[in-house]
Formats: sequence, C-alpha cells, structure tokens
Amino acid sequence: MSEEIKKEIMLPKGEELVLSSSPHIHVTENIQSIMLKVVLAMLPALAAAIWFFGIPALLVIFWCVLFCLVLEIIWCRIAGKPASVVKDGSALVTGLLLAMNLPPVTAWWVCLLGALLAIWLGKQVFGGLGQNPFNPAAVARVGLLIALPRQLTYWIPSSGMTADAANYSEVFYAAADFTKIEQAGQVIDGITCATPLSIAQNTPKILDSGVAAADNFAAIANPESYWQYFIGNMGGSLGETSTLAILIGGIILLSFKLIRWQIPLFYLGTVAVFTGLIHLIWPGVTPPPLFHLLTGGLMLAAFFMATDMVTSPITGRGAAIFGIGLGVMTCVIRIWGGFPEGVSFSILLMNALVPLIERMAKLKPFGFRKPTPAKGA
Amino acid sequence: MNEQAINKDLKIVSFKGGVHPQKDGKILSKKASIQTAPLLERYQVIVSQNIGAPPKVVVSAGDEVKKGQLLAEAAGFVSVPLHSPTSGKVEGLVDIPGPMGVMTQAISILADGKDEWTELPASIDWRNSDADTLKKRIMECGIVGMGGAAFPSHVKLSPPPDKKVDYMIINGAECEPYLTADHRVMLEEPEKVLEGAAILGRAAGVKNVVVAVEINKVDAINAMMEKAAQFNVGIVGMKVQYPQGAEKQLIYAVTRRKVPTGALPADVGCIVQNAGTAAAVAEAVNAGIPLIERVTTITGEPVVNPGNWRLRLGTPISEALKLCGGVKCEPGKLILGGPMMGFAQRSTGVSVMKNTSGILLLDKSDVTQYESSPCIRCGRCLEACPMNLQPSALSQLAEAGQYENALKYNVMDCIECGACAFACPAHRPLVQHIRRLKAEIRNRTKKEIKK
Amino acid sequence: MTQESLLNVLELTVGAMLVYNFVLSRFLGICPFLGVSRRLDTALGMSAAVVFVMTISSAITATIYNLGLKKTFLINGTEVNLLFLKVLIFIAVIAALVQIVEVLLQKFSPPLYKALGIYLPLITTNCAVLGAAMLNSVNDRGIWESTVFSFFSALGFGLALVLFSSLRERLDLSAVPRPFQGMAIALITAGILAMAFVGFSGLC
Amino acid sequence: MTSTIILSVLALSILGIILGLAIGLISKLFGVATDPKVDLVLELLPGANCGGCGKAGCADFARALVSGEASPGQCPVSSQEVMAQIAQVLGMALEAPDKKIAVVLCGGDIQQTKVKTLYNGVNDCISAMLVAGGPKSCAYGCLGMASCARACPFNAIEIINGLAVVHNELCVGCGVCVKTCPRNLIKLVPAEAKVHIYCSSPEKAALKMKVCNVPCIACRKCVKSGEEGQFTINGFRVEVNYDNYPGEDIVSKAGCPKNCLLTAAQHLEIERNEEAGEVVA
Repeated sequence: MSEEIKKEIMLPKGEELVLSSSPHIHVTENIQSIMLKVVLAMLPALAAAIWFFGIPALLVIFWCVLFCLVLEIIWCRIAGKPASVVKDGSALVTGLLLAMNLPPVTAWWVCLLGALLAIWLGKQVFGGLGQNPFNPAAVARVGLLIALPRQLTYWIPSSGMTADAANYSEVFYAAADFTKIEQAGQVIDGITCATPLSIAQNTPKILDSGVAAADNFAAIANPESYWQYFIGNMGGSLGETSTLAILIGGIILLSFKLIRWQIPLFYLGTVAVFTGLIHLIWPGVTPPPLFHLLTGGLMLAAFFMATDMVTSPITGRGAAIFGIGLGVMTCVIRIWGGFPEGVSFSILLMNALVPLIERMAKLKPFGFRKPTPAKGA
Repeated sequence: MNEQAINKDLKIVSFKGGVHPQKDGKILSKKASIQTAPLLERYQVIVSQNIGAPPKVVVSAGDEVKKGQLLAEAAGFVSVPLHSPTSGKVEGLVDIPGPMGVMTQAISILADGKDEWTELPASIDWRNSDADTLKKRIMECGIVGMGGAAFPSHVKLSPPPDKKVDYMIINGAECEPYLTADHRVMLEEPEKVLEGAAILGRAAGVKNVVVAVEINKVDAINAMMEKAAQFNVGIVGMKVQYPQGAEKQLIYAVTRRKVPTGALPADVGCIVQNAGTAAAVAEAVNAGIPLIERVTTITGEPVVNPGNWRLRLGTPISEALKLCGGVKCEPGKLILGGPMMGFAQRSTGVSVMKNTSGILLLDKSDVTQYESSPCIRCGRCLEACPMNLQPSALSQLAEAGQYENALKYNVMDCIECGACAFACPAHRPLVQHIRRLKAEIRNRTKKEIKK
Repeated sequence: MTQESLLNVLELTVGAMLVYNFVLSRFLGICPFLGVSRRLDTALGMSAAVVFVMTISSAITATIYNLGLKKTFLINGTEVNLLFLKVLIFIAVIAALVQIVEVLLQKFSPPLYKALGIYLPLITTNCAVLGAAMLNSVNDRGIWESTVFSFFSALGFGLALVLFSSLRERLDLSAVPRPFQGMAIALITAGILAMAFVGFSGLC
Repeated sequence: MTSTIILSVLALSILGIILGLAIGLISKLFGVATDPKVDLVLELLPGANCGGCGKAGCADFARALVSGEASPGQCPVSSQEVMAQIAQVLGMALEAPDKKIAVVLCGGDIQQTKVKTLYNGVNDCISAMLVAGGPKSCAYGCLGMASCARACPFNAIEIINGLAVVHNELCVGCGVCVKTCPRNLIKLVPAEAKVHIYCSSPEKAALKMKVCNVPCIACRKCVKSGEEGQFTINGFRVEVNYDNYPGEDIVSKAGCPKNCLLTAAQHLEIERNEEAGEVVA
C-alpha cells in the first residue's frame, strides 16, 4: 500500500483509527444532562416546600439526597460497578423525588429507610438505571406508608396556615428535630393538621342528593380554599402541595421533552372526568373535580412521578393508556378506598401493567401493511 | 453569509421523524468548487463495486488498456461492467483492503501517463431514442447508484411490467452531514443533472421527473430552477432533516406515497436515482463516457484543505488525501461515505469506488465513545426513527439474544439510517445491535429455506 | 338492589379479585404463580386452567357442603355431622377434577397441555383451589355465592399471574445482578406487586 | 360414635366410587395414549436443552428417541452410563460414539497479534464482525469477545488473554460454539486428540507473519516428524488429521518454530502465563 509519506504532507497512520458502527456522530445530550434538567424542573416545587414548611423540609431534602447518593455508591462498590455511575444523576433525582413524597417533618431514619427502599429495592436489585420496572420513589413511598403509617401521615400546617405564628416558628423553624417536634405536638394543641384529602376521606358520605349532600364538602372545597391549594398553602407531603410550582416544573419538563405529554394530560383529564361524574351523580360522596386536581399528590405524580421515563410506556399511545389507567385507579382509591390518597399505589399498579400496555401499543412501522398470504400483488 | 433567497415558487416537503444534526460540517467544503485530480501513477480498481453479482474480469496481467476500456464485464442482470480509469498496463489482480474491512480483489493498473481514450460508443440522441437503447447504454457504461448503495441503475429502470411507474425522483437531498459532492455537481453542472434526469425519465417511460433538493443548497436549487423548464423537469425543495434522502422517506416527502414493508419503490410507481448518477447518465448517453470517475467530498476537521474532487475509480484514499494537503493532526476515524451511514476504515489503502460519495476524517475529539449506558427509555429514538420503529426495544432484545422476538418489532424494516443512535442520550450502539438482529434473522430464514 | 346486597356482590367480585387477591393478598397459590410465570402465553393458559378448575371445584364442593356436610343426621338417636371430613372430601374432589381436566386438555389442546407441563397436576395441590373451597365453607356461602366468589378469585389469580409474567418477560431483558437473577428477583417483584395491591384495601 | 364411623366410611366410599368412575369414564372416552417411555427418557436426559443432538431441546429428542428417529448416542452431553440407561429403557443396543470436544484453533492472543485497530462498539464477536470485519489484524483470528463463551451451555469456554480457550474437562462436545463462532475457528475433535495446530488462517505465510507471532507457516516440520497421514496440508497451513491424530510426543519431536503446534494443556498454560504476565506488567 502506498504508505510513503511525502515530505510536508502528513497522512493518517491508520493505527489510531477507531472502528465502529455507523453513525459516527452523536448528539451532545447525555443521561447526566437529562437528569440535571429534571432536577432543574424540580427546583420550583422544592423552593415552595422550603417556603411553606421551612427548615424541616430542607432537612428532609438533605437527608434523602444524601442517603440516596451514599447508598448508590455503596451498592456500586459491592456490585463491582464503577462508583462514577452515581454521576449520571439518577440517584439525585430519586432522592429529591423521595423527599417530595415525604411529610415535611420526617425523621432522618425514615429518610434512610426510604432511600434504602428506593435505591436498593426499587432500582439496584433490578440492575440499576433503566432496568427497574417500578418507580423507585413510589416503591419507597408505598413501602414506608405500609410500614410506618404514623410517620408518613404526620402533617404539619404550612407557615401560611397557623393562627399562632410565633408558636409555629418556635416549634418548626427553630427545632428541626423530629422528636422535639413530636413532643411539642403533644403539648401544643392543633399543631398537626389534616390534609384536605384526609378531611374528605373522614367526612361521612351522603349517598342521596339534596342540600346536605351538596354542602357536604363546602368547608374544604370553596373558591378561597382552591386558591390556597393552588399556591400550596395546605398540609401535605413536602413537594406535592404547591400546584403552581409543580406546573412551572412541568412546563420545564415538557419544553425539554423530558416527559411524554400524554401522561399528565390523560392522567389529569381522567381524574377530572371521573370525579366530575361521581360528583354529579352523588355530590355528597366526593368533592368536585377541581378539589381533586389541586389536592394531594396528583400534580406531583402527573408531572414528576408517573412520567419517569424508565417506568412509563415508551410509545405515545401507551402513555395515553397509562395515563387513563392511572386516573381511574387514583379516583377509585381516593373515593372508595381505605387510603385518602391513591397516587403512589396507582403508579405502582400501572407500572406493573406497562409491559402489557407496551405489547398493545406497539408502533406500526412506516408503510406497514398486514402480512398477506404470499401472492404477487 | 449572504445566502441566496429561496425561490417562492419552490414547494417544500418533508417526512415524519428524523433528526437534524446541529453541526453538519457542510460548511467545510460546500464553497470549494470541484477540482479534477491529476493523473496518478497507479490505480487499484476494486472489482466488486456494485450490489449484485460482481463483474467478471476480462483482462489479465500484462495487458495494455486504454482509458475507458472494459476491465470486467457484467455477470448477470443485476451487475454492471467496469472500465479502466486511465490508459496503461494491467499489473494483475491484487488484494487490497476493501471498504468493509475484509481484503478484496482489485485490478492494479500502472498508468502510462498518456491517458488515451479508447474508442467510445457514439452519442445517442436520447430525445428520439427508445427506452431500451437508453437502458442498454446506461448498463454498458457501468452506471450504478452513486449515493451509497451502488445498485445497478438499469435494474431500477426496468421494473416488472405489471408495475406502473409514473414518478422519477432525482435524489439531490444529500442529507448526510459533511458531504457536499452532489451539492457541487448540481451547482456547477445543473444542465448535466437535469439532462440526466430527463434521460432517466425517458428510459423509464415516466413523464413526471422531479429533482428533490434539501433547502440548505439554495444556490444549487436556483441554478437548476433556471434551466429546469428546458428539460421539463420539476424541482422540489425539502426540509433540512436527516434522512431526507432515504428512498422511502424521499418518496413519501415528494409524492405522499408510502412504500409498504418489504416492497420496492416501483410498487408505488416511483423510481429514485441519485443526482450524481443523473450527471453520469447524461455523460454516458451524450458522449458514451463510461463511469470511471466521480465527484467525492474529502472533508473533516483534520483535513488541511477540504474540498470536492473529481477522482478516478481506484484512487487510493491516501492519494486522495494528499490532494487535500494531508491532515493537520492524526484523525480519530476514517470514514467512507457520510458520518451517519458511512463505513469506518482501518487503513488508507482502500480505493475510491463508484459509490464513494465522501472521504471523511473525524477529529479524535469528535469520535464518540460508546460508553453504552443502559437504555433509560427516553423515547428519543422512537421520535427519530423515520420508519417508526422502536430501536430501544430492538437493542434490548439484541442484548438479551432474543432474536425471534425482534421480528415482532419489525426489525427488518430498519433502513439503518442511524438517526436513532445519533439521538440516543445513552450513546447506545443501536444500529450495530439492529444489524446483528437482521443478520441473525437472515441466517435463520436461510437455514429454514434450506430445510 | 339493596345496599347490603350490593356490598355483598362487590365483596364477592371486586373483593375477591383485587382487595383479597389470592396471590398478592392472601398469599395462596404461590407455587404456580412463580413457576408458570416465565412466559406470558403459558401464564394465560395456566390462568384459564385455574379459572376452570377453581370455578367447577368450588361449585361441586359448595354443593357437597351445603347439601351434605352442613346437615346433621339423626342416626339411631345420635346426631352425626360429617363436617370434620371437609378437607378430605374437598381434596378428593379437586384431585379428581384435575385429572379429568388433564385428560381433556391433552385431547383437545395438546400445545397447552405441553406448555402447562408439570403445573397442571400441581393444580391439585394448588392451595388456592382448596383455599377457595375452604373459604366458601368457612364463610358459609351458598352454592351460587361460592361459585361467583371462586370464579372471581380465580380471575384475580389470573390477573396477578399475567401481570407478573409480563413483568418477568421485561426482567429477562434487564441486567439483573447475578445474585438476584431468577427466583430472587421474581420474589422481589412479587413483593412490590403485593405492596401495590395494598392500595385496594378498604375498597369493600 | 359407631354410626359416625359408619357414615364417614360410607360417604367417602361412595364419593370415591363416583369420582373413580368419572375419571375412568372420561379417560376411556377422551384419553390420548402416550408412551410412558418418553417421560422416562426425558428424565434421564441432561435437560440442558443445548440442541447438540439437532433436535429442539431434550423433550423433542426424547420423543425422537422413543419413536426411533434418533439414537441415544446422538446426545453429545450424556455420559456413557446415561446412554446405556436410555438404551435399556428403549430396549435397544447402544452404538458407542467417540466422545468429542471443541477446540478453538487460534493462538493469536492479544500479545501475539501485532497490529490492532481500536474498536468501539458492542463487545460481541458476531456484532464486531459487522463493523469492518472486526478489530483483529488477522482476518481469521479469534476476536476474543466471548460470543462462544456466552453461547456455551456448560461454561466450558474461557476468554484468556483475549483468546477463547476450551476447558476440556468441562466441554461435552455439543457443538453450540462451533455454530456461534463467526470466524469458524472452533472444531469438534475426538477427546483423545491432544495435539492441535492453533492456526486457521489460509493466508500466505508472509502475510500471516506480518500480523501474528504464532501462525502456522506450513514449514512441515510436524508433517515430517509425524507418521504418514497424521497431518494434512491445506493450502498455506497444516491441519491435524483428526481421523489419525498424533500423540503428545509429536510436539517435542517436531519443535514447531512458531509455537503453533501444541497440546491443549500446553496451550492453556501458555495463555495463563501470558495473562499473569500482563497483570504484572
């Protein structure tokens, strides 16, 4: 081969040429940048949580992220994977999501348990990022809810709610310590509060229609309360209260194409239609749809939890089915179930259905035609 | 950058899916006009240059050949002859590295420096001749699809009689990043391309002849639009989106017809030919010149002077690179073709073939390493796939070795355009996985047929 | 329909299928649940077989229970009650039924027979089938009630099995760490699935 | 008390009779006769479903055995005793086949093959072959990406030093690897043949030496020092004639200049040492 090199002209020597399959160029986007964008989208909701619940919320976020990162590194060490895997940012996202799913006042050990459930049981036993069929944060949330129901339903009022602001700041802002808050909670009356959904759950249902039925939920479902729910001034999990902040995050996610738009649309739409119908038939059984949309973890789930790319169907049609299924399950659990909130359960249940949904909602290739018996056209 | 404005009458079309590489590298060579390479001392013409049966060599060591003389004759219908790039002496058959990495047979010709033409066939008055004469000439001049596949052109022009063809599309999309060869040909020789298009139309008995060009080649579009009427050829603009020039996508963009799975363009009444091919056809019919040289883009960041060169078949890549002043630094990759579908080479000993549309060197910093992190099911590949497949699922099936299941995901429809792997944030080797699946499935069907 | 009977119907259907799912809530019938869930099509076949066997066997056992075992006979002045033979009789009936199903399957659907393999005879010892019969008698359900309950319980079993097998087909594509491959990851997945089913509690 | 006993016995007897009759009737009406031998044979078979016999898994093979389409010797995995047992079940005489094992006929590990191209892609021989024929400079050498090792149902192939090596004690000769290797380097040979020529390249000696330190250059030293017919010359390389294979002493007698004629044990040891050396370096 004519390998002789002319004096001034340099030619490739060939020994450093890389062989690889086409294509030879790629996008600059990578998993890390995707995860960081997701974190960016979470920031408004996290900021709202700290605004409404103060230092305890910040602590919960800190613990969850710390434990998730540490546990991820430990697992990688044991499993012989490079610990640099943690750089992909998925553990950070899981940690933040987990924090958003916990009450604003949560003891560190609950955070640790949650991180264990999320990172190890929810993700790493299945092989790590991309392999887990269930949403790690939902696994942790459901596992904790079943195992530690009291800790997971220990709601404190948001800073805008309390009548006695001095008391409030003294207890919650100064003492960022669960045991102290617990003790304080026993002393100061009314320090814990109920979430709107648990109030709705505990309100006796009125099956027949009438004035009483229509007014059954008036205390928690009125224009003034809707506004409070919208900005996030209510009891609830750390990251789920502020619909406004979550919507901002959702817009970020959608604009970066990090979630499939079908999931939030069909999820929220189904919940609205379903609760609307039930409310129309039996107004005394459940509050109006707007109440359901604004309270609980629905918004958080619709934009951040259910849309997790790994555990939701990959095709658009599949995502729509997934969203509808989520909506129905959430409503059924909320209205008739034993738990006030059903989003985490419905996410796990629908996660289990994803392989079946994907079977149903396979893409049809361009120019697809049904295979016909061999015959010259 | 005072680009020419797009003509308002231009119809702009596109297809669904695809990707748009931000850094398309065309800027390196799109202003460089076509230069003709000086005569070399030696050419190594690879024998098997077309899809189908490789031609049968008719010369032997020691023979004197003239430029354009037959070196190998067509061996069957799906095969074309091969001609000598210059006059000189046949040194014999040698093994040189082929484009696919395996050694391949080539005819080595020592140039005598005279560069004398052999006696060429007479010009054909194509406006008054019948289709078969044209097709015969196209075949005799060894013309194949010069865009990449190297499929014999006369075969495409002869669809089965029961299929009514009413569209001839000349593919000037050149959607591959970095490549500008077709662009320059269309800009500098618009008449040749248009006349070739008209000839191809006549050879296929088709009235509707259009040249489809991506609208990032405004100057070429305008140059052709001026002359298009005189050849009764239409010009269509296409959105800049990869793979706009893939056959099925091109047909859909221009005609809105979908080529069904496993069918040929002729099934929907279309024939697609490359713009470079059209120019070669014009030369073959008007002057009887066989396909012995082609315009190739030599480009990439490491190349000192990227440009578009008219190279003879059998020019070794190393010689071609010398024309461009060599390289600035050691490149990370040598690719024949474009960056999306081209083949990585291990040495510069490969020689230019009929379908070598580009010689691309990539800088080491541009060589993307496959860290191949796991799929996070983001769905980017589904959006990118012009064939509406699910590359992520296919790649996982390939990894798990579930080859039969891949058929349920229509793996055989893949056109290997590389859009999915380009878009994958996990940098998974999706195309390689899919090629593996296809190879396995082909093997299995072969075995079944044997049984 | 009165509210009470509505609730009763709900309990027999939704309750049997989801809330008190045989596999994921009562943890009965784990053997076929883990054994036949490798592939979706065999899971579907097994589900069909279980639905068939469970419904028929419950109908028969409930008939025997309601017409025979429950009754107290007066023989020679002593009251005789055969309730203590319940388990024995139920098992015998179920075993015989499975035999019959096996023969019929082999005749009419050999591929399914082959796919179910060892698990078909195992239905005999599938505690879910006996469990359904026992639950019916413990709750003193009538023949129709028992049949409906068993049918929906079997549907719930099938649902869990199908869900689980589709998940396992997906797990086959994942890079599960070596120590967790196979049964370990299957059990973990089943556990998480059971956790998800807790969400249905309190529905009725 | 007695009446309870009597009634229980009566009830169970009646139930038993009814159920027995029902089963009997139905199997009479719908029963399909199957040969119980199939199950017996299936139990004896190894159950690896390797396909080495040419049938689709052990169950299929068992059916073929019982129906007489196959003979027990076709199962490459079963030991002699097992085959004898199967033959006994089937009531036939057993023809004893030679036990075969696989051998990878390439010695070009990562130290011995000179020029290497950087390869960036799926770590699998078959996939790598699709990219410019794979990274190895020798177009006929082992790619060392473990396609065969992954395919082996008995974990008998190990990649040592970038080269696939068969562990003779684990190999049962099912031949799955032979079909897997994209470069067709793996051969099934008699288990008693201990000496192999670890090169499969048909290229000319000069070309081989350019890319590899241990090619067979067809110097015929082995042919000369061996007995007539123990080796065959195939183009530019020599092959061991496995119908008439030489003994282990041929290695020292021939003194292969390229260290390409080796016993399997020597080959394994060389690769092990080289790998250990690499770790130190």
